[in-house]
Amino acid sequence: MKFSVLVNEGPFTHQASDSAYHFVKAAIGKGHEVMRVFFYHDGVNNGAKLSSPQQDDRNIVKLWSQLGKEHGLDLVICVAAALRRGIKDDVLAEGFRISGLGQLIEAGMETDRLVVFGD
Amino acid sequence: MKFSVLVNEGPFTHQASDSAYHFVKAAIGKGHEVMRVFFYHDGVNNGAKLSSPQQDDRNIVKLWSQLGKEHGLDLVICVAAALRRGIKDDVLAEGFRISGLGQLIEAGMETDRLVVFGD
Amino acid sequence: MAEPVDIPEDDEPGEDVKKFMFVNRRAPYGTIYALEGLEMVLITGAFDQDVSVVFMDDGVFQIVKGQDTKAVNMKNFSPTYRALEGYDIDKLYVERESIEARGLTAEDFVVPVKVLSAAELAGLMAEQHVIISA
Amino acid sequence: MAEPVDIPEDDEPGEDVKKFMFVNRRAPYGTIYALEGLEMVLITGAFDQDVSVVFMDDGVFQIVKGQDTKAVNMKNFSPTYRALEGYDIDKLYVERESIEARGLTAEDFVVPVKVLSAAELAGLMAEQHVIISA
Amino acid sequence: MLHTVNKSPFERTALATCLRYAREGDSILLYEDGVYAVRKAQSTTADVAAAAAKFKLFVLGPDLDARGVRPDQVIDGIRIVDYGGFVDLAAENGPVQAWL
Amino acid sequence: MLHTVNKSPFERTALATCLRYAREGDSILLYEDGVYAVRKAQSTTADVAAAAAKFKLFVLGPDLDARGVRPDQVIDGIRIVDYGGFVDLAAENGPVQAWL
Repeated sequence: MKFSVLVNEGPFTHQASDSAYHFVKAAIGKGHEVMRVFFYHDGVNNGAKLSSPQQDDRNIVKLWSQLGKEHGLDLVICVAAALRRGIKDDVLAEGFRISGLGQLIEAGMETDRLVVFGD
Repeated sequence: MKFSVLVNEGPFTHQASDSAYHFVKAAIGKGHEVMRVFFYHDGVNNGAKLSSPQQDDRNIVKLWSQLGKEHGLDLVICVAAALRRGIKDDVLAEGFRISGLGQLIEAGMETDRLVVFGD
Repeated sequence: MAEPVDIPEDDEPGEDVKKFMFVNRRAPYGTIYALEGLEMVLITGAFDQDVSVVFMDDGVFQIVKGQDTKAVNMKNFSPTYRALEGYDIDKLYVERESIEARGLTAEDFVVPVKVLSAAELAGLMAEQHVIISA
Repeated sequence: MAEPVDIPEDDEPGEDVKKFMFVNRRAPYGTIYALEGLEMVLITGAFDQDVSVVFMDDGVFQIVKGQDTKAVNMKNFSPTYRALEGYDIDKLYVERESIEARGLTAEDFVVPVKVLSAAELAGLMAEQHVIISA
Repeated sequence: MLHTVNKSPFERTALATCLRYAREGDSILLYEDGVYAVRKAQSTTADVAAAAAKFKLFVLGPDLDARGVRPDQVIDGIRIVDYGGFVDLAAENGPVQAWL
Repeated sequence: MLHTVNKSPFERTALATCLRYAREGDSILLYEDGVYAVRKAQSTTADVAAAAAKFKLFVLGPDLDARGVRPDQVIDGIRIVDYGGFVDLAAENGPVQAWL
């Protein structure tokens, strides 16, 4: 089955990004296709490469980058939400790209299930 | 009277930063001293200079910088919370500085009222 | 943002058309979800999908008349809901239970809405392909 | 972070000592407030203030025993509450009404707590110089 | 002391907990989404009117305006203040507890 | 369809609204702070037990563990799943509505 995921909250402040990550990883593990992960609202902060959590905590930004690399995931940061929050190409973590909200609607049109994670 | 303010949420996503800004402005207007504005949790994102909201909306990051400049406000971003969220000196807006949580406790010790704004 | 597309009301949805429902449960201004949620709905207008917008719980406050944001210095986006019709997004629903608890009626809103019960909305919800919560 | 400071229990607070109360009303893990709230409390330990920490509403879940975060891959910070004593922060209060609604007792927590009613805690709260909510 | 509540009474328990902690003579300021609590003729009205009789209740005018709540819809006995009034309340009362 | 709830029933109305919308045959997954709803012997237990009798209720094990909720504290009839089970629920049921 073909999934897409919408992440509405930033890393660390809410568990949404962690839950979405574990969901996507499990979906891939079960042989499903994950067409796109779209980051909206504060979710755009998941693509900020400068994020440096404490040594003994998970680095969810890096985990997304790694998962993206391993499985060719399309990790899309919403441009309008990103501009408000100061996320631009020069602070973008590996594997993420910035694009428009149309990418979310397109994901909804082309996948069997869109699953939303947020606050 | 001597006030300090704690801001727990980032710009735009929650009204906390706007409310705190209006409170601080009103306090100064009434002749009170505002010793420090401390930004914690997602509040550290208020110091991100890359933030570019839409033209027809307020730019709360710039408003803080301006108010800080006009009145010599001490705008302090918590270093631990900032590291998690990728806010470092090179993305810091004018008038903000990065320091430790001790600055919050000190503000509590040295002011008559600490007022908290958050989610 | 897309140009308004002129599709006759009785046009049958084509094969590529999916049912999108946007569920709005949050008050405006206290958080940005309502504003950014509306931006999502507007974009959908460019894709010729079958779009429903539901207001329930505190989400019904997003569309009440008389909002004046001058003193909070925030953008009053309530007039933008009136632009939805230009994008052929005219299925706007309000939950009866939510407006009754808040002492509101269909007259209190800036756009024409259809008032449905939670049970009726649940039926519509089950028919969707995509449900997006802001 | 400061070294634990050894002040006798019966020491009277000096002139520079203010009363700080930290109010914890949020569950752990779903949001970061509990973890970053604890970091605030720990720092206060370095300033020799009169610190109270209150757990009410879902905040009481912060200190329940048996938390195991391996499967969610997050940091289990519940053992850190036990470090508070080393900073001479030993006024930990739990609201009776909150734990009763959740079927919990003082035995369920990772640290020794004093169980007080909301009315008693309200009295303490009114005596504070600074109240910080995370 | 001063209690502040910025959450809707329909969605969160912040106001309910605040009322469990407010003591005689305390002031309570409703602002941001907390202002929805002051409306007449809704399911929460009776509880809030009772609180207004017991404590000093205030509501932030700028947040009322933003949300389209007219002064005539505000429960009797709740006073409307602006940001300056918020500052006065914080200055005049003891510690401030924000029920976030 | 599948409903997901990630909020505590003590603090938010998400679960209450979800139960107003759930229909016969629907599945409901409680995760993140939503898992606090499944505990026995607390003020919310009767309502959730009634929901468990009416709908297919699931709870995410990793979130239970993180929060120190033991399997024996979970109301009878609520099934514990892992992230793979979450994926299966989304795949097997129609659209997914997240009650954020």
